[in-house]
Amino acid sequence: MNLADLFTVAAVCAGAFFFLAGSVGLLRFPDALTRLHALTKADNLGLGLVVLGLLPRVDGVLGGLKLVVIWLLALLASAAASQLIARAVKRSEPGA
Amino acid sequence: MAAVMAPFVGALAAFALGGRNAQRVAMLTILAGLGIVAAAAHSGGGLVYLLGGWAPPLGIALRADGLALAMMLAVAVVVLGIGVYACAGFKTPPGEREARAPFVFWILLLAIWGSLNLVFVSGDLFTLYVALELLTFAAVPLVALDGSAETLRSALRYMLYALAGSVFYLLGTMLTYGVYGTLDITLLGARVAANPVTVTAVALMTVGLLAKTALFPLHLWLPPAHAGAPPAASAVLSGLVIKGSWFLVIRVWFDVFPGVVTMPSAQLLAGLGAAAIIVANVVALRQERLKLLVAYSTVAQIGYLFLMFPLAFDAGAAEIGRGGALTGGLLQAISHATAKAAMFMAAGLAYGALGHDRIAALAGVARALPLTVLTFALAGVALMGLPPSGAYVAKKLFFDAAGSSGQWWWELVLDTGGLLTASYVVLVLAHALVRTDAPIAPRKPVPRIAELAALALAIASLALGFVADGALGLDALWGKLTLSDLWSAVLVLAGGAAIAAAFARDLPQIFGGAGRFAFGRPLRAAAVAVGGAFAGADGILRRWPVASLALLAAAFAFGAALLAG
Amino acid sequence: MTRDGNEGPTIGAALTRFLGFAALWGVLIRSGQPGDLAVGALTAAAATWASLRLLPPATGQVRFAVLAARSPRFLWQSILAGIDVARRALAPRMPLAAGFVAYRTGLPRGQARNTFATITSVLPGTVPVADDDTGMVYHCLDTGQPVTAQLAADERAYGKALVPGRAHG
Amino acid sequence: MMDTATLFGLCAAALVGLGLYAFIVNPQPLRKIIAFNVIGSGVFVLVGAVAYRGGAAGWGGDPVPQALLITGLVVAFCASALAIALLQRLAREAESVTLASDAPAAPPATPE
Amino acid sequence: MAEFLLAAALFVLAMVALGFVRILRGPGDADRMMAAQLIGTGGIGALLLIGAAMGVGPVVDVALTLALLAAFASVAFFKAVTDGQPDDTGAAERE
Amino acid sequence: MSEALNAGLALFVLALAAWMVVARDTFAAVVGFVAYGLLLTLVWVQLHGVDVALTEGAIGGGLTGAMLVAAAARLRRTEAAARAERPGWPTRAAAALLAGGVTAALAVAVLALPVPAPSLAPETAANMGATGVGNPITGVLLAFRAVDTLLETTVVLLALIGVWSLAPDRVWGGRPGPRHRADPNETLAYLARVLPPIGLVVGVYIFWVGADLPGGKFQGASIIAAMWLLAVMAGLSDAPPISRGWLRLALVGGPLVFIAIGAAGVATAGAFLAYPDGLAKLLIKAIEWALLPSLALTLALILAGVPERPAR
Repeated sequence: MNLADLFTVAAVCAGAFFFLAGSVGLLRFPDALTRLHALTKADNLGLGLVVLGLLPRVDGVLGGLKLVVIWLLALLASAAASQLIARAVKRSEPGA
Repeated sequence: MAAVMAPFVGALAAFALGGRNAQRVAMLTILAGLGIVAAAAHSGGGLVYLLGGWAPPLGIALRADGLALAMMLAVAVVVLGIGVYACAGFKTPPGEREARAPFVFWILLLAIWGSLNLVFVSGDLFTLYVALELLTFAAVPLVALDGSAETLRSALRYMLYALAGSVFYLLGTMLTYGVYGTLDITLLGARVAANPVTVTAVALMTVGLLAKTALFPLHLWLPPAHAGAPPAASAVLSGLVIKGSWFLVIRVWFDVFPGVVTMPSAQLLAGLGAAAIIVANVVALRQERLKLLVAYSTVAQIGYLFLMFPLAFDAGAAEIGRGGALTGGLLQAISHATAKAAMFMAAGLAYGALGHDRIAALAGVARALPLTVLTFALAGVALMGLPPSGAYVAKKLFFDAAGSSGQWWWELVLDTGGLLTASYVVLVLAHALVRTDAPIAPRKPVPRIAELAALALAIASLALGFVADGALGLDALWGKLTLSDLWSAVLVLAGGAAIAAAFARDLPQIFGGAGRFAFGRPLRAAAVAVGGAFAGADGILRRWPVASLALLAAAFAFGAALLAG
Repeated sequence: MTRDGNEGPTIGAALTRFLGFAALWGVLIRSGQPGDLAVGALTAAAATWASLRLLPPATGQVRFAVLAARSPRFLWQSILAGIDVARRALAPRMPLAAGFVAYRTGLPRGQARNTFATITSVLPGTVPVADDDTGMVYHCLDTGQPVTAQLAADERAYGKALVPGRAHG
Repeated sequence: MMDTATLFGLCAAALVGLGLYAFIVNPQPLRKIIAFNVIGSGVFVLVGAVAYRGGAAGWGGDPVPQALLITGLVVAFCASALAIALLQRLAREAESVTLASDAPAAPPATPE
Repeated sequence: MAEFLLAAALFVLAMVALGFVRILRGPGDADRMMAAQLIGTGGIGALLLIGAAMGVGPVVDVALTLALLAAFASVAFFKAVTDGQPDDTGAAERE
Repeated sequence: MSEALNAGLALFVLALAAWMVVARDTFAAVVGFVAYGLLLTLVWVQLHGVDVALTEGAIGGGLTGAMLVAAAARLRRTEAAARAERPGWPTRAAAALLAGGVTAALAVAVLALPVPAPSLAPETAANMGATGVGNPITGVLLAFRAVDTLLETTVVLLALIGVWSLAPDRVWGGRPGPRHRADPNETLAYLARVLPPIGLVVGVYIFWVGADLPGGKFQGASIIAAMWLLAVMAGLSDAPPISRGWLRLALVGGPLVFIAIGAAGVATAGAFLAYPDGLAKLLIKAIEWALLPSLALTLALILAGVPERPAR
């Protein structure tokens, strides 16, 4: 196992940890809006770390950039979706 | 190939040009297509066309055998008849650039035609699946063309049930590929052997196709769908669309899995057909509305189309084979396509003139619309299987096959069916022939061209007997019709009248007396009760959960029957 | 990004966006074949056209160079956000004091504020839930934290990259 | 342990069964459309398993069934779209959208 | 290494499934929408890991497609929930 | 490890399917379906069908999901009436029995599939050279079984006509779907301004690489259609009236070009849909380029729905 592999293992493990944290948050947090935090923040970081971990394994800079593009797109989608869901919640239950 | 593509190109062109041009393009395409089909039929069967030059199993072959050519020719004629008939009803109103119903109708008519041609000639099971879906997608909007809640519901029921059918068919197809590594019909025909996977595949494909054909008891969607559509659309749906999946059953049984299907499974198939004939005919007799009556008549006639399967079994080889029975089935189908299209057209004309189609209130129609009533009568005669109709020749062929294989009970079913058919035809005619004091004033003028188109199709159905007689060299009609044939025809009509008098819901005046006289009240009451029970059973069978359970149960029944062979 | 002249913004923005889309194409296709490049140029042109229609340059611009310069801060904050959630989720007592916080922003409604909202939705403890003329409303995991100060700091940091324009009509 | 094709083949069989059950008992038409999609996906997964078994010539799967799958997916999508359009139109025209039975346009076909 | 990546993919999937149980049960529709969002992010992660493990480059394109369409269901949900609500600025015209 | 992953996937898929069956609430079932579509994408990758995965991701996860979510929300008011019609336990038991029987029969069939499995892969490989393309799926879809693809484009078009046919007569020729409005300065509009151009690039990319790598016109067209729909839902764009001539032409253009090239094959290569030697790749690309806009437009309009508003 060389250095790059070690890096991959470390980053992917860290990513997996945040997926775990996100899911635990979903399980434990009390209402929709707090769960939304768990979803957007922890899982996006998890995905980011997975991407980071896979960077040394792709061929060429462009291949790595492609992965980053995917992460950014997922980030944008997640950010937009979380805001939309939050607004939907806020509208249906203004007091929440 | 041209015969398949021409309607599609026409449909695309009609779509692009839109408006009034859609109709013009459609009629031009119909004429051109008829020419192409006729030329193909003239050059004879046995054509094989490799699409893209790729041979199966990798490529797809089109095969225009005799069966396919006969069906294509018949369909082209019916499409022409319906097209002429619909010219008046589906015309873009003056002053409008484009109207919804005509635009949709003409495009879908062409699409249905193209899909049917494809079903007839395609030699590849998956292409056939796509063709079937094309057919469904084109047929469903026709059902809901008038946009009322009830027709929308019928269309949705039809669509979902048909989708279940196609999924079953696809499942069987893909299992077949998993075993034999090809989807080509000819290659499969040479390779298949009876084993559990193949049996599962055949059962699934058969039942899926039966659901799309609406063979009893899988007919939940047909009566309201066919009765609710505009008349020209009903003619298309009833005369043509169901023949697509029916034809595919033939392909699957005769060409793909001839060595796998067994006698018990064929008996089961025909048994369902017999049940369809008995139940649906009685229920038809009980209808208050003419279009529903004709729709139930279609359910019954579908039953006829499946009687040939056990008769086609070669007793010696214990294998299904082409022969007289298959020819008879084909004739039966063509005869029904023409006659039923004509009947729906006639019913539609009566509806248009009266503003309703209640059978009990048809009095005076015969005087107001003599041609229409004549059409109905002729189509009825054709459906009953009286000489010289195509159905008569078909019946002869069935009787021969039944006689040689000792399956006398199918003769009984055929005769009973003829009697029952006669009963409602007579009933409707009796209502229509009743004189009224004041002549009926049609609500809107009945287009003469439409009447003629319907009449032409009805006559075609009758004349089919002569054509078939000549083409097959049966020599059953010319000069061979004896007094006893005439006598039996009279018997059928009289028997039909008696049955009508016993079972019908409303009797016209001329029957009122006869009914009381001939049977007496208790008998009539019993008959009405029996009829009511049939109708009730039909209502239960057509409930969604029951019908879908029946679909699965039928699949198991076929699986068992296939294994039992 | 050029800002001079009347057509300047449009042409400049078009050029920038075209280059951006072309770069995206390059990243995706990873090939220098002439055919691939030609299709890429065509696609980038089409995408630029769509982009200019949907997002007129007059409604605000994003200085990508500035944003790129802020990316370490952004990444670090994302990590903090993840750790923050993980800490709260995994802690036995689950320290939560969730609630809404109103935030008055100097960014006008429109593209600039949308971009800011999108960025902050990934930052620790905040999810924007509403946005109107009076300001923005955030939902926070812990209202005990100095959320408003934090957001103000973020606005100073990222705001330089966001050139406000007129609001969308 | 089971090989991939068998595992997903059995999974497909179960999906078809689950979908069929829902197709029969669920009265809401939208659920029937979903059920149709589940049955369909079961069939498709079965095809996928068949294709996987046929992997040869350096390919992980037999390309012919995979190509058929793409066609099948598109057809299934079209079917769902048409059915949903019908259903929404029906919901606008009628109070109830269930399909358990039809009430024919004029007097019912069943006995009084 | 491939084994490790696949194991990581399995772990991510398991985590997604764990979160799923909670949110599919609701109570609100918004919670359920989050389930779809969750599997979007988790699915992309798992796909990338699988692709890297199998060495199949084009799998990345699948992840790309998913990432692009990840917000789609949520958008449809937002539209459906807010359509016709009084406080929706310029509520969609209903027929 | 791969086996464990497969088993986990299969379990997850089955659990989701079961959820869709038992969920009381239709919306809950629909969300389950969206997730299910995404999960199937993983299944296809595990079954070595990356092309299929792309299609599933674009159509199953994207388009169908969005369509169902919207429909479920609109149909909410019909829920109660439908729930009242839930069949009694005998029906449910019979359904469970029969559906279980089908599963059992299929399971037996799956286990009884022959070894070695029949395959057309070698035959495809042997003939790929003649097509000039590198992706075997594209070779099958546009050369060996081109007629299927041609018919499929017709199916899509027919579905559109079917959707249109549901329009009320008075608005025939009008615009599909409701006029969507959204706050132009809100998140939805923001997403709809930023994402579609990116999606367009990605869609064309997926389409363009389809000749040699997984991808193709259906996948690309679905992505582009989804992006356009996003702009429509945010009120930034509107569906054109369906009576427009250019629209009709654009819709049938692709299939007509396909048929024309196919018909030219009769003269130049001796069969419908045959390509002359050496020109195969060029013609296949021409067909795909013609089909892409037609398909994208057709799919988008199918999703836009039934015409509801007069043309003005």
